[in-house]
Amino acid sequence: MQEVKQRITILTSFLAIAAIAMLAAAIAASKTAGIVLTMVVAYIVFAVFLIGFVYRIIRWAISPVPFRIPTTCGQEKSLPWIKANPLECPFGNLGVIGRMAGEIFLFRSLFRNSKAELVNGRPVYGSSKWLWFFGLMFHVSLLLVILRHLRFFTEPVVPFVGALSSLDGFLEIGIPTLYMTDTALVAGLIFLFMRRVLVPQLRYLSLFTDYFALLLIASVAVTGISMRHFFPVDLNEIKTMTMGWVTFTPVVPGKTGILFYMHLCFVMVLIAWLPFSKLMHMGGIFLSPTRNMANNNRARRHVNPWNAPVRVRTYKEYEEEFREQMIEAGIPVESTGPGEAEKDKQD
Amino acid sequence: MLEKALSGSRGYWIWITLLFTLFIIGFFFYMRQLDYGLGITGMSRDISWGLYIAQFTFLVGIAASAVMLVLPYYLHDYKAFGRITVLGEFLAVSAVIMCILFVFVDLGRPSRVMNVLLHPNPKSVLFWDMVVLTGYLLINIVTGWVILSCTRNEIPPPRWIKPLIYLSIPWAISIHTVTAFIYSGLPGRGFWLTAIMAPRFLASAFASGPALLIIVCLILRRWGRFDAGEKAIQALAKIVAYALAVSIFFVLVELFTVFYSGLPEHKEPFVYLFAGLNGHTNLVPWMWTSAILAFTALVILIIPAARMKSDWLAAACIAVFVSFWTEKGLGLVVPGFIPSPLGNISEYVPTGAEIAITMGVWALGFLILTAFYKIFAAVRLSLDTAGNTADLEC
Amino acid sequence: MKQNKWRIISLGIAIFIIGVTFPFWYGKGESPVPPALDLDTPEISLLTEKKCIEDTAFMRTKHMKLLKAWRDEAVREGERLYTAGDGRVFEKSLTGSCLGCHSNKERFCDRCHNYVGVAPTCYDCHIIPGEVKK
Amino acid sequence: MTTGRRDFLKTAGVTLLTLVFPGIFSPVGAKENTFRVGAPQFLKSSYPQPLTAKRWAMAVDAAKCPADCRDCMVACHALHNVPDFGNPKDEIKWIWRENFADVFPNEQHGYSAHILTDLQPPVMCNHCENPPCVRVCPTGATFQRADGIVMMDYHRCIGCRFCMAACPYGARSMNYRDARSHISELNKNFPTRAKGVVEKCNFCEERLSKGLLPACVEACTQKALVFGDVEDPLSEIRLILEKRFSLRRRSHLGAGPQIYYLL
Amino acid sequence: MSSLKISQPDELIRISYETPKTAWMDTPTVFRPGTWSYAAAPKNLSYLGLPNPRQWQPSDEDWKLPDNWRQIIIDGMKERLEKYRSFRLFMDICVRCGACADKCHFYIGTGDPKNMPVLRAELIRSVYRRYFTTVGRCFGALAGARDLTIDVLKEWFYYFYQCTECRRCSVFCPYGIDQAEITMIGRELLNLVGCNINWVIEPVANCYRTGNHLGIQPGGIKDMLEFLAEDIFDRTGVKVNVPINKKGADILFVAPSGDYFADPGTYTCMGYLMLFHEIGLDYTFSTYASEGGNFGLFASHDLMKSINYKIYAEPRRLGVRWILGGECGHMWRVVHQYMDTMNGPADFLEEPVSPITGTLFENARSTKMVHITEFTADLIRNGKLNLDPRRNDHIKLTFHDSCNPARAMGLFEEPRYIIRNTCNNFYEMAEDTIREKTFCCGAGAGLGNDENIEMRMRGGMPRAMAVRDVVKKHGVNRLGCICAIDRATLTTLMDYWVPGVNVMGVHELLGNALVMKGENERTTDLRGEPLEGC
Repeated sequence: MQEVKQRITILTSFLAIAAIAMLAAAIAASKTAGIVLTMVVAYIVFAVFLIGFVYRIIRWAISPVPFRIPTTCGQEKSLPWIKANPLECPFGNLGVIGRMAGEIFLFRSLFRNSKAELVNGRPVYGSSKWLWFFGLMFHVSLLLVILRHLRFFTEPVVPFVGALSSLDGFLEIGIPTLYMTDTALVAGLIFLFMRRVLVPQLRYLSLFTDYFALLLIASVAVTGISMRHFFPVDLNEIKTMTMGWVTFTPVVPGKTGILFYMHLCFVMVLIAWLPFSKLMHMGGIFLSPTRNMANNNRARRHVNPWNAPVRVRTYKEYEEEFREQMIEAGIPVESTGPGEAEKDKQD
Repeated sequence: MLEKALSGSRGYWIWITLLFTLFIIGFFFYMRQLDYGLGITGMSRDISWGLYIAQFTFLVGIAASAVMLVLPYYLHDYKAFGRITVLGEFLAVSAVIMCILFVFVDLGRPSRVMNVLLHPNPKSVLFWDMVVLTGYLLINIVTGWVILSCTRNEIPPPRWIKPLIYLSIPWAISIHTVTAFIYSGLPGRGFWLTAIMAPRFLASAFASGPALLIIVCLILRRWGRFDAGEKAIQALAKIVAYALAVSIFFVLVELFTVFYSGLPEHKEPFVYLFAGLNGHTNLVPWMWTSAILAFTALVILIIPAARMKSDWLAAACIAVFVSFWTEKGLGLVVPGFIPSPLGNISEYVPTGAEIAITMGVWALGFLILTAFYKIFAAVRLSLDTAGNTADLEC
Repeated sequence: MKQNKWRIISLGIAIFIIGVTFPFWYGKGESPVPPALDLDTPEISLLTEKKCIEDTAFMRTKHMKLLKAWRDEAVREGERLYTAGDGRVFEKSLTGSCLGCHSNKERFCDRCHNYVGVAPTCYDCHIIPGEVKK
Repeated sequence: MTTGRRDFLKTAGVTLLTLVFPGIFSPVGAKENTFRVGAPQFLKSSYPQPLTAKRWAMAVDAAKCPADCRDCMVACHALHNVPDFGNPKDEIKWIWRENFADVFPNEQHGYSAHILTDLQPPVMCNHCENPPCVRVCPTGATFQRADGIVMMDYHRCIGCRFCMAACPYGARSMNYRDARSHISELNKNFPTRAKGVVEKCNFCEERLSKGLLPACVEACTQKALVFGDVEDPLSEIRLILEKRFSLRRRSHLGAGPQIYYLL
Repeated sequence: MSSLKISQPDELIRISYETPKTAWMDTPTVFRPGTWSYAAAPKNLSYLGLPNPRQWQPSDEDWKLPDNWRQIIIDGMKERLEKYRSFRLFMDICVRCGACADKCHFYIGTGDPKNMPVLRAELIRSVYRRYFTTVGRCFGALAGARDLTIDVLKEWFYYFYQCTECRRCSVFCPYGIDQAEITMIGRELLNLVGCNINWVIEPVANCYRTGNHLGIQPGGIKDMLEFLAEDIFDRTGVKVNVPINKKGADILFVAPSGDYFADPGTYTCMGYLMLFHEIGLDYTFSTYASEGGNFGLFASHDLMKSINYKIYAEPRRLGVRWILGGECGHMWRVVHQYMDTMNGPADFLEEPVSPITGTLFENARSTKMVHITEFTADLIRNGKLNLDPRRNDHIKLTFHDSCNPARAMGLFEEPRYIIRNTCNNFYEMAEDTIREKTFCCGAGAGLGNDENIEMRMRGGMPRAMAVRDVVKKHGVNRLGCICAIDRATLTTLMDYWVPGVNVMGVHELLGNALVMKGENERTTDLRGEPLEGC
């Protein structure tokens, strides 16, 4: 039952991809649809992405952080002769910046990953950095691939893009040369996907969106790589279209082929869906209160904007109840009898 | 486990910084070499291989020597090596990485390096060298890492690791044999054209590699909070002694053949090495130093009383290492080109850039080695002493 | 405290927006003119039938692959003649055949290559006709 | 196109190990069959017939070479854009002259006639029958054509220089640095070489394909160089070799050089 | 131990990590005896003014919820989404990478996939998607959304009271998603409809009334402390003073009530008393603020604030300079991360300066509350204590980092510094089980009750096994900690998994080693066990 359900989920994500591909093919076949896609939908998608992304960030930002709750992963700053760990347990802003940089650029927390197993009735925690390695590889490659695409969006091409492309294509494999990041991107995706499909626990907790996100990015990559290496397209037409976008003079590209429309549709689905999906982790990580706060709680007071009043039991109420007993035990008391005229002022 | 390489004492970080600086300097000069071409080196039309390939050849030997720990432990159940086979495997890993890097920096068109896989020529020994070196790298990374992980978790290693370890034994022999074949299979180079090249390589490898291991073990004992055990170190010292003796014997055999037969094509490079040819004597002092060091080390190592003293042992091992580095690193590659097929004698002197790049590769190799050994020592330390591992430093 | 929070958030959002809209303001809104293929060379003007080796669409998208195939066939197989789809025969030669007509490399090849950010290595070795005169 | 398939069959048996890789490393592996759209129909009448042979070879009558003659070298180096760096370290040469004693180290004794020992025969790549350089090349950048020419594919060479170590004749040169600026006059019809590749004489295969003899042969006013198909019993070179005594350089190495020195 | 029968350790350790036959949304929650805690008694709810007091048990079919319970919860979620960025963010950004899965001691101990932090969070995340996100509203199950049903509520109850808020998952999460935060919100939501456990609510009610969880009244506190002083006299011949509710003292000392009412916490408390006497500290206990621990943390932010109030109210009344806190885990989570924000600012106190060494505790500048190990480590460092670690030679110690000081404070070196100066035989456990990677005792966050015994033993298994390893390797016989819950629950855990290992606080170790002025030759340790070599 469970197995069938999992398989259906995985299959559905493939079907969703196929549906987008089919839609793209249909669009490629129809001139009007092509015009609508490249001249209208493109802007809508970008607007959805931009506004959606900013909206999500602001939405998070509006919710206050009532308490200072950093997860401390190293020695706190306490006595001067005890070596504190400013990155794992930052006391000041600099440390927080360092810690966040570690998380964002090096996936610090994932680097800690381990694998728990029971071996001969004893739990063992093996080092397990594959997720860190492939995850980092995937994300860095994706970033570089996106940056390389600036060659289609800038004229004259931003200088660093050329340098990046030649570095990326340093190994002369094929013509045009194979980009290492393309390979790494696909390798990362394959790892992440296979891991989800093959590890029973992960398959158990994975949702349709988890598979779909990976497959969608993979589809973008595969169509892009195909256009570079197997079914070349006229880049001139493509750049004319992309430059039309960024100069607000959209033009419909000439003959570019189904593959290009697929690539375009996958990208559009990806960025339009992004603000509504878990892919927002790219923005969310900056706001994570367990990571982006300094562990200086006792040194600097954190203010809760909605600090709600609660019912409290004052000392006076307490003494009222236990006064006799306290006097008997010789514990000092504030007043000796009940019915004290003076009322305690509650704060 | 990788994270263990990221924390250490002040001395550790000074050492790491030093190596890293050397690496960066080397990298800078490599960028220059990429820009200018290999002309930045001292290599020429006549001496077309130099320092890089020489280091590669020497390091293949270091890599192969891991087998000298694995073989006694796994085939003969020699327990004293149990704690340090991983050291040998990690030494092999970093040596092979250096080998690959030396070949890489020696390429005129490094960007096309993948052509070896895209358009392989199975008749080329270099192709096979690539295959055996990559294979050896993988075998040793996997076995070293898996065994260390299991040690750390105090669980028995998985069953599949055993065959892999057994495979590593012939494989270690193969890397140095195939590397020797690069040289000994060339028709016009009398100096290299000798069937004893592969055995000579192996003998010198089994002396210089374990010598380096002994040095490392002595360093770890003094500064690394890890003791390999006197028994293991002495056993290694004996291996060095025998391998050194065999190695010297092989060289003498070679010298006899060459000089007694008097074949000019075979003789001239040796004359160049030990006496100079037509007034060209660049390598003569180096070679004699090498020879003297080798004999001195042999004497120290075969006298048990001397061998037992760690200072003497360290001196002997350094002598062995330097001697074979000179023999392989300087005296093996260059003389093959002297005289040239057209009777030229060009001498070879590495340039500053070339030396910087060479240092850079060594630095990177030692960086990797240090990281591996740091991880190893940290794992052992937490297993052996458990307490007081905290780094409470003020 | 509160102000500080919004300062950081708005800075982050600003960086994000500037980052993703980079292409919009990088070109200052000027529409670049896509490079037209300049076919105005003396050699081409002499041709009676102005037709490349294969049809334009094919040449536009696959010329690099054609050149790669030519390169391997000419060098490794010694096959130096290329028969086009319409039966015409050409020498497999970048400098001879291609640049023979397209003698204006800068205006024909480079413009497009620069426009889409492509840096072919052909001319590291193969010589551009104009260069000889320099 | 047949390149791919033939290459594959040649290497398939022994390169099982690498079989996993082509899929990854050769995205264009499927090859471009599409380019051969139609069958060859006719050659342009203007295109010359190529010269072909079963095995190309050259005979050198060194005695005919005047002491100071450099015609063949000048012609070859100019035609092939061979640079002149002006130093022996980076030197690149395809054809040059050497002392008899160095060309034939095994063919001398203290009492040879001066007429022999004073000779400075031109040397070049021997286009060996059994070339060690081809054997050792890890990428097949150096290969032997069916007609015996040992070719360099400058697009494929990785610059490992194994071939230089393997060549017993010192016929190969490495491009240690950029060559273009050291070529006095570029020949636009022949490419230069990028830095980092090895190069050597190619028997003017680019000229043979156009029906022309090698440049050195053509340039030699003394008719000291004879070029032809040694497998053709009626060819000039075959007739000369059958008539006259000839030497090959270091023939005991078994490489089978195809440059014959007439004495 | 409890009356409940649970299987033997060798049987319990046979844990299957195979996934169930049914998808997690379709897997019903079974309230198996030994794996859940009793519902809160109505009298405690009423006393605290909490909603829906009634007689019920989680194993009942009918939970007697108010008719509009669903609306209450949805509204509660909405309110909390707006009040806590952590909650909203953690609902949104999880990518289900699974890095947290095998980091949870309850998952390792049960193999129940809903104990993977990621799935525990999905329990509430799925409901969040259904009611608060567009995608969830439109695509339903495809987007991982589901309706809030009574079964979902029961599932929440079962699994949110199967999380000890130890934050270990948060250490490994690439985004720092903290299951403790989600559990806290989850429990708050359950509280809104009166679904809570007695072992949390009763201590809170006690604490509200008497100042401490155990409900000890002022006289009892005094008796107990004086009894401990007598014990100290028996062991050392030194008479120590026990100041209580003393106005004008320098320092108010607040310890967890477990330390003066239950073994082995009492020995730790003796350590405190001996230390304070020896250095001549002018301090006082308080019967009103007689509890550092705060079970409110395990129920809701409001209850936490409510019972934390006394720790600031009392020093103001007594006019002390600053506050010193004893060895307690969740007490320090509250003190360190919440107190100043909730009940501060403590501007009526002075910045804490050790009256003995003159050290200013800069890191406690605002909250004005210092951890006893910080205080003691400073004393030792400045040579103010005469210590004889040989008196602990009969002890082979390993140290358990309690979750809260470890992952919500970063307190690692201070206790170790004290240990190294008071004990010659100290052995660390495996590195994956200490410091920020430490494993929970399995009974924190209000789960340390007897009816929950199986789940406690399962959740504590990773900790216990790590102890067992050092027992085997180094002959360890004592487990040190700086948490009162640890002292109470680890004892049971050790008895079950590693018999022969006793639990102690760091200040018990100090009390043993402390050479006091005018003391008799010691022949036994604080527990009355003979010293080695005597």
